Amino acid sequence: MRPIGIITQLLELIVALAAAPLFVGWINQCRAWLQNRSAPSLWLPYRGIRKLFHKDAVIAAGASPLFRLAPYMVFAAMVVAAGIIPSMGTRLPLTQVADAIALVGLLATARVFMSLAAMDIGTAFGTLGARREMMVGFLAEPALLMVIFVASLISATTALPAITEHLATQSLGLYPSLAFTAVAFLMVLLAENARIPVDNPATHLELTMIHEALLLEYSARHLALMEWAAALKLFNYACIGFALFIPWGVSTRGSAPVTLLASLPLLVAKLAVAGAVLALIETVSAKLRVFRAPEFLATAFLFAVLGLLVHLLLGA
Amino acid sequence: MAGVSLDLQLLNLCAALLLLLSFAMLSQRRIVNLVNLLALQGAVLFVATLLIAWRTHQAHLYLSAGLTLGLKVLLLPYLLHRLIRRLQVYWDAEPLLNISGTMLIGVLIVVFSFGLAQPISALASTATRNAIGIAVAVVLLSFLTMIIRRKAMSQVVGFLSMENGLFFGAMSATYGMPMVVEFGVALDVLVAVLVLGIFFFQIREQFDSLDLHHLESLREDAAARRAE
Amino acid sequence: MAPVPHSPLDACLVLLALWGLIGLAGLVRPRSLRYVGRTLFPLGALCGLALAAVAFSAIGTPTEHALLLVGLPDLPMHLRRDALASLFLGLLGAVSAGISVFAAGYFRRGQGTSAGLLCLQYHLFLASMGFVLLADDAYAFMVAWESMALASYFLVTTQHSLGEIRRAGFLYLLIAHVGALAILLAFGVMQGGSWQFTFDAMRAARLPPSWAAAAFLLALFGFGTKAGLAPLHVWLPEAHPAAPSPVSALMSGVMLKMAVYGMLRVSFDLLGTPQWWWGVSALAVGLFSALYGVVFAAAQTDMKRLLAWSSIENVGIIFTGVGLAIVFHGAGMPALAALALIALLYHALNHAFMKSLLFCSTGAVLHSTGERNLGRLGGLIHRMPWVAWLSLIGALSLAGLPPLNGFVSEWLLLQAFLFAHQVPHTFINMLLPLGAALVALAAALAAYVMVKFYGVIFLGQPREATLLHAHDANALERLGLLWLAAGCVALGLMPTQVVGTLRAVVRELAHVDLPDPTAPWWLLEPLPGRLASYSGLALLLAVAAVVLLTFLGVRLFYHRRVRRAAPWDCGFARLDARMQDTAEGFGQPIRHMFEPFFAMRRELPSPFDRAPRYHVAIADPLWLRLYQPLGSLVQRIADAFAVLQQGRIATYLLYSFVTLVVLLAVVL
Amino acid sequence: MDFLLLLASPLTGAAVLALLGARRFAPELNIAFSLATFLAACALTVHVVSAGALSFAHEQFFIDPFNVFLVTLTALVGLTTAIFSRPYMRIEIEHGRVRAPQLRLYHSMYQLFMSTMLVALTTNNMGLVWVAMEGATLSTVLLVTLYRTGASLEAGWKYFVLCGVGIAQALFGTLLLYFAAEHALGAEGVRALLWTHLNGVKGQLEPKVLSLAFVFLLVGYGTKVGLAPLHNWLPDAHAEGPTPISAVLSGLLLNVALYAVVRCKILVEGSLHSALPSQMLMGFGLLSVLLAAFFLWRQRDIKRLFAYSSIEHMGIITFAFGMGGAVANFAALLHMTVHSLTKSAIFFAAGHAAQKSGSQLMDHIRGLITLSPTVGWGLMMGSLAILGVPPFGVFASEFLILTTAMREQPWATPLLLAALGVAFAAIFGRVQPMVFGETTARRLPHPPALLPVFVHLGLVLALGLYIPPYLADWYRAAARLIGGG
Repeated sequence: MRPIGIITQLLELIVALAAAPLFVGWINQCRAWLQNRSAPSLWLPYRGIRKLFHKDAVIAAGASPLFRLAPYMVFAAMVVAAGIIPSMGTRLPLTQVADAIALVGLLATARVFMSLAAMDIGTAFGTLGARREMMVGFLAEPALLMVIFVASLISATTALPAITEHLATQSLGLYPSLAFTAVAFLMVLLAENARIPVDNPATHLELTMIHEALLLEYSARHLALMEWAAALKLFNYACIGFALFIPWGVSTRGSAPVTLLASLPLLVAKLAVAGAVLALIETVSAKLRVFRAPEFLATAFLFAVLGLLVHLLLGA
Repeated sequence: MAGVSLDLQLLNLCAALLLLLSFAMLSQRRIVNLVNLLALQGAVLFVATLLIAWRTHQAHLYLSAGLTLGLKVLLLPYLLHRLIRRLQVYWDAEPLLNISGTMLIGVLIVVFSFGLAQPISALASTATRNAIGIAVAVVLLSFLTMIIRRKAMSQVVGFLSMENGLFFGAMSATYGMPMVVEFGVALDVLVAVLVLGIFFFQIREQFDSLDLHHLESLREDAAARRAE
Repeated sequence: MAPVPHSPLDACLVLLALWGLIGLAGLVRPRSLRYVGRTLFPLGALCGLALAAVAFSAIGTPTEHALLLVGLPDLPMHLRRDALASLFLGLLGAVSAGISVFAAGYFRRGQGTSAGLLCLQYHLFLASMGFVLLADDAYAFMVAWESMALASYFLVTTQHSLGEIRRAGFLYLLIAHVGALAILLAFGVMQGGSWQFTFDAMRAARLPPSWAAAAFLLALFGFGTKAGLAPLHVWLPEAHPAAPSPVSALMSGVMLKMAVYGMLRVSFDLLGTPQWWWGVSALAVGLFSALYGVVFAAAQTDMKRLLAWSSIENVGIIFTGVGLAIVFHGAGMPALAALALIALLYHALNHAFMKSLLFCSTGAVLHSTGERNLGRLGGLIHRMPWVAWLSLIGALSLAGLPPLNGFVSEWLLLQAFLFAHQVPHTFINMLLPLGAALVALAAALAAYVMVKFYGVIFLGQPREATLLHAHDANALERLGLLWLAAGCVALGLMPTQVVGTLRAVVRELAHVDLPDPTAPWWLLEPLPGRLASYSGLALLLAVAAVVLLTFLGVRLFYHRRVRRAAPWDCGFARLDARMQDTAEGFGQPIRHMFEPFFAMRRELPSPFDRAPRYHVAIADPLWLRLYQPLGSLVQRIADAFAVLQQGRIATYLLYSFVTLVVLLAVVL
Repeated sequence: MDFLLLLASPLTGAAVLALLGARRFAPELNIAFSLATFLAACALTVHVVSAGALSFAHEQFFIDPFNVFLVTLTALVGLTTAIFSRPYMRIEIEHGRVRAPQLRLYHSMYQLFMSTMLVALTTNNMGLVWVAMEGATLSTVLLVTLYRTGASLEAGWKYFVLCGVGIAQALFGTLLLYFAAEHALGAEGVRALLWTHLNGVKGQLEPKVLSLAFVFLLVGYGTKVGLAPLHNWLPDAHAEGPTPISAVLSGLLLNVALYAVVRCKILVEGSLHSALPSQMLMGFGLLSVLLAAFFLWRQRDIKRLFAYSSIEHMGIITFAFGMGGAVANFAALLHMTVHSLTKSAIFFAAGHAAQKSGSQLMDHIRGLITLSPTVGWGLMMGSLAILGVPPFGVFASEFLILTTAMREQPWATPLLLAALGVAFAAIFGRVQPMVFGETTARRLPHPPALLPVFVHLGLVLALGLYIPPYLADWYRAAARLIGGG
């Protein structure tokens, strides 16, 4: 493990922790502009988290230790995930520890802990949220795996950095299979991060909420960790997307360490664009009924599988 | 029938008579007559045995002829008659198949059994080889009798006439079986009839009739389920 | 005491014999729980430990043979201990040790069968499984195999006063017997005219492909019945819940693995060179079972039934691995074949531990609450923390989440799938990734099922007042659970070592092997150069480190206090335990999505009901479409035959007459 | 000497018990005579093992490996059945189903039946075989009707008529055999029915005649074996007679009849050099197995159930003999042994079960295990054994038969598989609720004798795990004798 690796690793973690709330803020800002509302500050998420950390925690009477453990677990899972995804450099020690499949597993672990925590209090909404979250999850997870499979079939590996490098170093080869999977991935991203059309992050309306229902019982620092974890999750997904579909500009093995610095602004740019696109999608599309969500995800799954078949047919 | 000695002609006549008698049994519905026919069959058998014995000078055949006379002509019919009197069963019910149909089948059976006996008689060294087919026919005809009859008694008669057929077969094919077997068979037949006697009384006291349709309760088909 | 054995095989035999003796000892004072429960079962557990130690340590060592002077006249029972047998013996010993300890604390008074008899059946069950693994000729194998079925049948029908338990037992033994007959016929094919039923003769016999295929399919059927592959699974969700929990654990955890063992033994060892399309058949059956099992598991409302269905899923995954291995082997891709074999063996080990763990914990729950219905449980994490936290480990591993063991084997299997695209058959190339997709789907659904299982039993508010008096498991039970949970963690955290062991097995079984690892000891890299690696330990450390840092950070900077309050009721008047999701509720999305899978009967209340009542019953369509028609077919044939015998003597005479005439006509 | 005792003891027993059969000590006397027979049989066995095949009384009687173990088996089952029948018949008397004179009949006929069995087994004269078989029918027919109920009379009548007619066919077959033999042997006609001589010249016997003879013999003795479709007397006779008789009918009579068939098959195959007899046997066997399996499905009377299972197993054995060859014959002989042991044990247990719950209807027999574990376990273990669950001996033979069939006659295996599956479902589905669950049983005036049950089951278990060498040698020698395949 060479120092450059450790540097890259730490840098990525810091950037992720810092940039995740910012990304959320940016998306909200874009949304506001598109819906020509007066936009909230870009730093609002930070303030929210900071405020929450300063509050007294209120915990439901019937809560078990699991309830208090969950936020830390989820947060940790997200941070480690951020450490695995090559958003800036591919010289990441952690990526040896967990490849793409393990990454999906890690995200699943976070989801399971969230759902269990939500069921722990035993309110109607908690269990409702848990059920819906798992429902979304068990369809989104295989879809995400399929997406990753296509990429890893192309580059004959499941290690993310290797995939990224392979795709990045290609002389701009066009992969029709990746086009399919990109669509699939986008849908998964929306579903997994509780965005419209599957869920609405900005509502507490019982009948439709999924993500918020999970957090209903959390307060103060626990809620803060959960919010932060959510932001990280979105960030991670975005970075996965970059790593798979627009990997260019990442500082790869062999390239000079300096490229690492160059990759930072590039990442910011990518994020900016991605945020704008997400905001656009969320603005133009309408929230689905909860029972439509499976069909939405099934479509994503189907697209991913199609991508797979296309790859096997065309060998590209 | 030139060139054929008298006793042989007589033997063939006996064979023909046996066949005739079994047809008569097939058509006969009065049990008493049935028993008489059986006795008559036994008598013919006795004559045939004597002839063969006289022909072949085999001492043990005289013995078995005597056995036939004693058992099949005298004893069994006597026992059966007593049974009939004691149990007052004189008429058999309407047979399961009407007489003409039975006769038709009977004729077919005769043809079949002649065909069957062909290879055997081709080999047989005995003078009476041609009678083997008749023996087979008698056996199968009595089988038929047992199938179509409704009264236990007439089945028994059929059974005994089947025994006669076998005996005749043995005579005509091989001039009889070894003595020890003959005795054994005779003993068995005797015991069988005694057992039957006991049986009939038991059946009688159970159902006060010898009609076989009382004896149709042990069955597997749907009727059995309804019975329980 | 037993003489000191000088070879692993002898040691195994001695230990199996000891199990038998312990069982017999149970008949000495059958009613005394202190004697049977507190003495004999722990002894059995010790035997198990010893067996595990001996067998696992023997995996590298050369194959041994032995003869028992019993059996058929020309066929004394042959015994053989090779790597595969050792592996499964180790599994048997290790898992049964945990279960026996648990059972020692588990059995109470007042069950149908007396404790002593139970002890006898239990240990005979263990011993017979051991002999299944050691048997080296068809007769010995069949005897051990059926004894296993028989002993487990008697264990299943412990509480035989209950009608449905008798029904379950009947179904179980019937299907087991039919399966055993199929295996018997498979052996009949494999002995290939040499009238020796030793496995050596079968290895030597070169069968024509058609016969070999017949043998394989018969074996797949036979072992499939025992493994509970759909559509031969119907006995499993009946029998496993019917048995006392330790027995369910043994059946799900260990006995199903015997079927896997048999399948491997036949297809790789006895038949020698499997053909690739056999693999496809096994693959199809396995995938179908995996999906079918997990979907039905999601819809269950009885906790043991749920676990039983999930066993069907896991067996399906294992057989998927078998199929994959055969395909690779047939297509001449040794490394991938080895990978698939290792993956399935690994999953077999994992499932043995985690499923036994969960079954045992359901047993503990059952004892302290007397309740199997998920709809009447809840909130037990407060009353029985030990069981709750230990079975959390089991649930997470069964959900296939890193860094626990369930994930590792699925990871390996997915790796195998992923690099399968050089198979020289196009349409398999097309199908394999879809298989991967199905496996992924099954795994994700398994997570759903486990959240349901764990959340409904242990989390939330207790749904019944009686649950407030629930008590935690006693010391022995805790020990058993602890052992099994430790197994799950260990298998999850040191995959490299496990894979190293399994490589030896695979090398000997199918003469295929992985390239030697170049990665450090803590890093699992099955196919070097593929750049696909995973380390549960490091992952756990990383997550733990972050958790710790976060925790310390929070503690350090923001020390605000925590108060307890009533949960927020969203403005409802009162929020009671009955408002939580029941098991039906939690399974509802699955039922909704997989509607065609289920034969469902719903009773929906009308909006104006005074006492509204909602009821839904799930039936297994395979039972309705496959088994019931079969039963009625037999009934119809029987009725048709019955007409032959309607009691009239004349008819019977007619039969004889016709038979006679026909036969005469034939010979004429 | 020992041979003389073997035949004499049951005969004298019959005579003595005809006088004393109603006394209080009659059952013990019965046991004593059976014991004597058994000891004689053992002595004879030792004798044969040491001296090889023997013949007595101008070769009218002879002992070879094939029949010697059947003789021992017969004597053994005779003894155990006698032991079992002691309390059983006493209980029947207590229940008022039997009266003293009938008991006398029962005891003397029991001994007579044993003697006929032994004669049929040991005689060398095919004619005497016939006589003895007929004698067996006659001696048991009155025992079947012992209870004098309508059903029992009907059963007895069917038994009598069907077997009588069948046996008559057998006589004709014997006649043809004699005919052919005389033709071949020429002068020494007296010896022409001695099996050993026939076997000597079987090559020269006229095939046509022998094939005809075989048909008659097969239909004749096959009726007593209970081969479908000639089996119709069997379930009735087994179900309606007293249980000890059902036990000996299933355990001994069927075996002996099959023994006769096989003897004939040996001769005919020797002369025909064609597969015809084997095919006939296989056909009959398969048909019996299938029919019996599906009839089992409908049974509600416990003894009827196991009667049909006897038909099924006779079918299996016949099928095996039909396949022929060393392995199949070996398996068939083994199956004969274990079947008669197991089946008689089952009948013992079933008899007491029926007595305990006062009905033979299986719906009325429940939960035996709770009141009397021995009967319950006896019935359960017996049924499992007869269903071919290892480690019982029945499995050993079925193992060999099925594997052989898989190689030799693959077309038959699906049928066998289906039949065995159906039979398992039928029998086990009925037995399980009888053994388990809430009980309907009540106490008995006399303690049941279950020693025989467990002796038999123990033997069957032992045979499943270990066949002693000398026994195996018998089997092998007999298998070689039967040949075929």
